[in-house]
Amino acid sequence: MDIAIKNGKIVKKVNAKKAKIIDALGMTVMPGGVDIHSHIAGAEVNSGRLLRPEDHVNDVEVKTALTRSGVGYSIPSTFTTGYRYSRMGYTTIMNPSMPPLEARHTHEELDDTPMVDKATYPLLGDWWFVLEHLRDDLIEECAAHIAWMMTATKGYAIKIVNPGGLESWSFGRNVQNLDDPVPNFNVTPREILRGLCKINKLLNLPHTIHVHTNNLGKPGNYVTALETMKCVEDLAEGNRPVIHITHCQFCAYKGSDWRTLSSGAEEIAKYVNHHDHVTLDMGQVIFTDTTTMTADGPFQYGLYNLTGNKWVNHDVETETTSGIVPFRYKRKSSVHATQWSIGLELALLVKDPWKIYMTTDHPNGGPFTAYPKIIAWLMSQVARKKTLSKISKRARRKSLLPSIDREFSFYEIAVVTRAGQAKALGLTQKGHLGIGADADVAVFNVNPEQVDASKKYKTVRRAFKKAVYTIKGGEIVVKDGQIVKPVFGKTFWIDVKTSLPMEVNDDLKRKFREYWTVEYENYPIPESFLHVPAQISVKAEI
Amino acid sequence: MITLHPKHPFKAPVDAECISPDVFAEKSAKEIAALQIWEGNRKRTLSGLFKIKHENDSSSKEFTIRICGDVSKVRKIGAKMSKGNIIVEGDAGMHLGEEMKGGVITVTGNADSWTGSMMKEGTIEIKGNVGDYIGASYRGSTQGMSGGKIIIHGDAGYEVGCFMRKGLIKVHGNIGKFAGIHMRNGTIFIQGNSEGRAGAQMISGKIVVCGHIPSILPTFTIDNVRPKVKVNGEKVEGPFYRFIGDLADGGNGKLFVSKTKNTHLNSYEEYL
Amino acid sequence: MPKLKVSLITGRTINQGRGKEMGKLSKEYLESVVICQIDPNDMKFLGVKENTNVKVITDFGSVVLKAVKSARAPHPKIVFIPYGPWASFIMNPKTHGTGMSSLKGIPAEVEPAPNEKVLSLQNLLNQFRKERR
Amino acid sequence: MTVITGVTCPVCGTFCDDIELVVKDNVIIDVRNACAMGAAKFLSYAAHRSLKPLVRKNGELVEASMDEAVEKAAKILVDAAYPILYGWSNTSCEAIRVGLELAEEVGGVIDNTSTVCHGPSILSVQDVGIASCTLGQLRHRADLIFYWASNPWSAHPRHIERYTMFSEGRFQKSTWRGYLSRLSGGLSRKRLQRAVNLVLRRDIFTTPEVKRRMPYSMFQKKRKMVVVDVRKTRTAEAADYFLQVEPNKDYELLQAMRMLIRDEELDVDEVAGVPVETLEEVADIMVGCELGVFFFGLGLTMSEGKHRNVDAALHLTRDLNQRTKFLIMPMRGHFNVTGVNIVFTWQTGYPYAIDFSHGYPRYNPGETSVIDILNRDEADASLIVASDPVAHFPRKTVQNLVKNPLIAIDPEVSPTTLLADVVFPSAFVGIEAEGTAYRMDHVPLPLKKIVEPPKTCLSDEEILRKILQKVHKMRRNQN
Repeated sequence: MDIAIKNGKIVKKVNAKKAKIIDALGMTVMPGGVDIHSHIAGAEVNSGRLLRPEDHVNDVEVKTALTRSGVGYSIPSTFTTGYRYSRMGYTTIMNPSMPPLEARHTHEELDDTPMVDKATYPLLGDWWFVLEHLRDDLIEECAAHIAWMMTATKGYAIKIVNPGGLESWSFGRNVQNLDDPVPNFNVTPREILRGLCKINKLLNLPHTIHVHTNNLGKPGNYVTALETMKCVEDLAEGNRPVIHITHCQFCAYKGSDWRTLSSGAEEIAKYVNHHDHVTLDMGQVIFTDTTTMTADGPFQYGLYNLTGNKWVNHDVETETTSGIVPFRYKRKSSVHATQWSIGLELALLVKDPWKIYMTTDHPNGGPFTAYPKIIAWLMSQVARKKTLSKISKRARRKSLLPSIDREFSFYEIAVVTRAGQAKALGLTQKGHLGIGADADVAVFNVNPEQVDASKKYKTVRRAFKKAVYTIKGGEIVVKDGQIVKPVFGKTFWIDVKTSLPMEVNDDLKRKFREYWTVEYENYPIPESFLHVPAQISVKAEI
Repeated sequence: MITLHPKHPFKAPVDAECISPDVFAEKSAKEIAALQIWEGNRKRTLSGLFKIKHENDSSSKEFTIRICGDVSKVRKIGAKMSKGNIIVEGDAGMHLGEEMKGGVITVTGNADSWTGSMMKEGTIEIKGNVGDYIGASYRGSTQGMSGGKIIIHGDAGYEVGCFMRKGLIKVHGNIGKFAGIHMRNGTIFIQGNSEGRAGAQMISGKIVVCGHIPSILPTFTIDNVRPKVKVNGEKVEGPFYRFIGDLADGGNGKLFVSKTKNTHLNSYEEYL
Repeated sequence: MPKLKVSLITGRTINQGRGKEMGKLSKEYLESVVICQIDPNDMKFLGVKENTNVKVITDFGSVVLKAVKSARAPHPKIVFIPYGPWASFIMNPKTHGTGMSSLKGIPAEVEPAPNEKVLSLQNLLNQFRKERR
Repeated sequence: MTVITGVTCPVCGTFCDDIELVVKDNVIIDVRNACAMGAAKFLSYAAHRSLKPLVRKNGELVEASMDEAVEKAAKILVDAAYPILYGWSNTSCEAIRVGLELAEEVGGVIDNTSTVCHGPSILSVQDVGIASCTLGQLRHRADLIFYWASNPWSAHPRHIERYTMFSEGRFQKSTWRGYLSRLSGGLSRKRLQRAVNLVLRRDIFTTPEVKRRMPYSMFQKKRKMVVVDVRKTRTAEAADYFLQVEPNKDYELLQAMRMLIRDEELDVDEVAGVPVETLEEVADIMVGCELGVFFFGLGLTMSEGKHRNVDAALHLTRDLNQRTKFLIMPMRGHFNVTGVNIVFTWQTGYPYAIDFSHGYPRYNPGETSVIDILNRDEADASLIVASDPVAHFPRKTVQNLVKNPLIAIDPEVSPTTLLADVVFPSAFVGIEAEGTAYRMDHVPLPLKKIVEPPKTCLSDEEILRKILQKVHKMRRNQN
C-alpha cells in the first residue's frame, strides 16, 4: 500500500514521477507517535533540570551543523527533548501540567522544543475561581471563567491534580477522600471533579478532563481511583469518554501500607472493561534513576519524607502547587518492582487498547526514552519473564504478570502509542494515515509480517528506538535515527467561543488584584507570543 | 614509560582526559600522538601540545606516564584511570585523578581543585598545596570520594572531602573551612590547623585536627577526651577532644581536636 | 594615626540604586558610591568627621572614600561601602571553588586620610588602562 | 499625552507590573506607583547614553557603522579560543536565547550575573532542593516573615508593600497601620531626643539593648516580621523584631536553629553573639506560625560560608515543614536575573557558568564561572551584555578582563563600555524594546515598549542576532 503526501497532508495520490519515493517495503509504517502525558516544559520541569546537574553530566548531545547541543537523561533540555522524541518516531507531545500564572514560561519552552507538535494543559482543579463557583454550584459562570483561562493561557485541556488537595497543601494539609471538604472553601473533591466534568462538556473541549487522582502514590488508593471514575459515570452520554485518569499505575495500589502493597490493576481493569466513559494512561515505571515532578505538592512532600532526597516545592498563588523529588526505581525493591508490574498489568488487563495508552508519565515513572522497552514488554511474554526473573522475589510472588499471556500485536502497539492517544485528545488529524490526516509518519525497521515480536523482542526494541524515517508535516526530519532537518512544531491551543465573554472579564478584573499579584492585562498570552500557533476553535454551549 | 613535555605555556584550559595509563597502554606510539585533546574550544592532538618521549623501562612492571613542566592548566589528568602511574613534575590542573579506580598519581608541585573527586580506589600524592573540593562529589550529587587515599604534603583549600563516603584524605599542612562538609563516611586527617567549620553537616566518618581550630560548630557536642586516636591503623598521640556531630543533620560523625593546641575550647570540659 | 580593624560589608543603598538607574556617570551615582558608612563611635575613635576622607585597606588594595556616619548604629567595627567601582577595587577575588568572590564580611582596616583625594572614576579606570596591553 | 498602565518596571527583582506612565511626544513625562529607583529609571534613563556603535582605534573609541562594529565583534569572537559571554540579567529572555546560541556557536563560556549574587544559592539548591512559592501565596497566607541578611527597603523598595507585611491577603491582613503608629512614635522620640541633646548634651533614651529577649507582641497571633542582619537597616527598623548577628556567623546560627526547632539542646550559651535563650524563643515563634517564610539576601551568599549559609537555611526550612508550613525565597536583584537562570536551564540543563568549549554544555561553578576564569587568566576575549563587571568585579579580575578584546552591548555608558573595544549602544528593554522577563518568584511577565528608541539603537536581541549571523558566515567560510 502506498501513502501519498502533499503539502503536509496525506492525500489520495500524487504524481509518482515528481514525488520523492521512500521504499518502506518490509518495514513497519505508523502514524507519528502521540504522547498524551509527558512533562517536557514549564516551571516544574525546568526546576527539575536546575535541581539536578548530576542527572545531565553524563548524557550530553553535542552540537552539530544542524542541531543545537543539550543534555539528556531524565529531564532533557528542550532541544534534546524534541530531537529524542523525533528520533523515536514521535511527532505530537502533550505537556500535561501548567500553572496558569506561569503559562508564558511553558510556552517559551515549548517554542524551544523543536521537531514535534505540542499543547499544554492548564491546572484548574484548585483555582480559587473554580473552588468558589463550584461551592456555590455556579456551573455556567465557572465555565465562562475556564473558557477565558483556556484562551488566556493558550491551553488545551482541563488538568485536575489531587482536586482540593493542592489548596489544602498551601497551608501544609491534604484531603483524604472524595468527600473531604477543602479547608476555607467548603467544597469537596467530588464536587470539583463533577463540576469540571460538566464544564468540559459545556465548553465542548476536544479532550476530557485529565485527572490525577486524590491519594496518588498511597497504598490502598485503587479505591479512590475507582471512586473517581464512578463519580462522573452518570455524566457520560453514549460511549464517549468523559474522564481520563492519567498515570493510572500510581493510583492502582492495594494494601494498607508499603509492606503490604499489592496490585489493584485487576479491579481497575475490570471496571474499565465494563465502562466506556473512562480512558487511562499507564504511567509505567522503569528501573532507573529519574526525577519525579507533579503539581501534587503534598504527594511530593510525602515522597521527600520517604526518601530523604532533595525536595523542591513551588506553590502558585490562587491556582496550584508543585513538587520535585529525584527518585531511583530499583529492581530489588519490592515496592518499586510491584509498581513496575502494576503498570504492565493494567495495559494487559484492559481489553480494549483504545482505552489505555502507553506513557511513563515522563519523567515520573522514567524518561520517555524507555518507550521501546515498554513496547517489548507489552509484545513479549519472554521479555516480561526476563525482567521478572531479575526483580525482588517478594514482588515477583505478588505479580499478576506470570498469569497473563496476552501479547500486543503491532496494530495494538500503534493504538496505544498513537491512534488511541490522538482519539482521546480529539486530534482528528493525528494518529492515523487516512486521507486528510497530517503527514506525520514513522517508519521502523522491523517487518511486522515476518518478525515474531514475542521471541524477537530485542529486534523490536531496537527498531522502535531509532526510526528509519520520521516524517513531520510532510518533511523528512529524521533518517536512520539522525536529525536531518530541524523543524519547529506547532502549538495547539483552544479558543473557546462563548456567547458572553465581556461579563466574565469584568468580574475577573474586579477580583484580579485581590487574588493575584500581577495586573489583569499582563496575564493573558497573546497569540503572537507563540512561535507557531495552531488555534482550534470550539463553540461552547454558554 | 612515556614522558610528556608541554610544548608551550597554556592559556586556555586544556582537557586531557586521555592522559591515563589505561588509554596509553593499549595504543601504539602513533595512536598516542594522535589522541584528541581540547585546548579551549580548539581540538588538538596530544603531539600538538606535548613532546612525547617513549622510553623502555623494564624496572617497573606498571605503565608509567611522566609529565615534566607546568601543566597547571591541564585538567582531568589520570581521570578514570585504573592502573599504572602518573608522575607530574610540576603543577597539575583541576580534576586530577577524577573518578580514579586504581593506580598512583604523584605530583611534585601543587594540584588544583577537585583533585581526586569521586575517586574510588588508588592513591594520589601531592607534594605541594591543593585547591578546594578535594575528594568531593559533582555538583548536586552526594557521591563523593568512595575509596582510596589522597595525601597532601602542603595546605588544602575549602570543602575538602565534600560528600566523602570512604577512604582517607591526609593533609600534612593546614586546611581551609568546611573540611568534611556533608561527609557520609571515611577519614580526614589534618596535621596542621583548620580554619574552622570542620565536619559541618557530616553524617558519619572521622575528622582529626592536630593543630588549631578557631571554634567548634554549636551543633557538635563534646563526648570525651581521648589520649590518642587511630587513623588508618596509625596511632596519633593526643590528647584529643572528641566531638560528635553534626547534630543538626542527625549525624554521628567524630571530630577529634587536639587539646593542647586548642586551650580556648576547655570550657567544653564542664559538659563532660 | 589611629587605625581601626573592621569587618567590611558592601551592599546596595537606595541612593546607589537610584543613582545607578540615572546613569553610571551621573553625579547622583558617583556621589552615592564613594562613601564609607562608619559607626559614630568608631568615627570618634578615628577622629574623623562626616565627609572627612578615610582610607580603607584590605589585603587586596586600598581606596580613599568619604566617611559618613551610619544611621541606625550601634554596629561597632562594621563599615559599609555601597557596591560600585570603588568598593570593588579592594575586594577579595578568591571564590574558593564557588564562582563567587567574597563581598561581605571582609577583614579590613580604616584610617583617616584627610589629605588624600578620592579618586575620580576616570582616574580609577586609568589604573586599568595603564595595565592594558 | 497618553497614559500607559500595567507597565512592568525593569529595575529590581520585585518586577512590579502596576506602573503607570504618562507619555507625551515619545517622552515619558510622569511615573506613577514606582519606587525611587523605578522612577529614576523611567524619567532619566536616557541622560547618559551614546547613540552610535563605537570601535576602538589607536586606543580611542570612535564612532563606527553598525556593520563595521558587527564585523569586528564577530571576528573577535570567532578568533577566540576561550571567549566569555557575560551579563544577561538586565535584558529580555528573547535576547538571552540568542545569546546562548551565540555562545554555543563560538564555543565560549556563558555566564550571568547570578554568578556574583545568588549563584551560591543555586549551588545549595542543587544539594538540598528548595521549598518555595510565588509571592501572592505569601501575601495571602504568610503570618511570619523573615528577611534574613537582606534589606528590601533599599534593594527592593516595594517588596514589603506588594507582597508581605503591608499587603492585603485573603487570610492575612496588612499591618501598615500598626507600623505607621509605631513609626510616628519613633519619630517624635527622635525629635525629642535631638532637643534634649542640645540642652543636656546626653542621651535620655538609651538605644535598646541588642541582645534583649523578644517583646511580648511577638507571641501574639498576628502577622509578624523579623529581620536578621549584621547591622540595623531601614528594614530592621520596620520589623517587629530585629535579631542582630555577628558578621560571618549566619551558618552557625542557622544550623543551631535547626536543632532548636526540634527542642534539642546546645553545648554553648551563645551563637553568633545571640544568647541561646533568645534563639529558643525565635524557634518557638517559627514553629508556632501558620505559614512562615525566609527571604534571604546577599548577606548569606556573599559572606563567609556563601553557599553553605544558604544550604543551612534551606535545610532549616525543610526541617520546619515537619512542624508547620515554611517556605524560603532568595531576594533576586536584577529584574530578569531569575529569567536568565531559567532560560539557561531549559536550553542547556544548567542555570549559569556554562562552558560550550567542547560543543556541549558543561557546568562547574568555580571552574567554569567567569570570576574564576578571569582570575586564572584563561579567557582571551569577552562579550558583555547589559552588565557592568568593571564596576563590580574585584580589581584583579577586572585587570584580566580588560587586557583582552572586550565587546559591550549596553544602552548606557558605564565603566565597562568606557574600557571596551567595541560598544553597541542598545535600546532600553522594557522602555524602548519589548520582551519577557521573570519576577524573583519565577512568574513571567511581559516587558513593554513604551517609546521608540533612537534609530541607531537596536534592541539587545537584534544586535546579538546580527553578530550571530556574521559569526555563522565567518565560520562557514573557515570550513
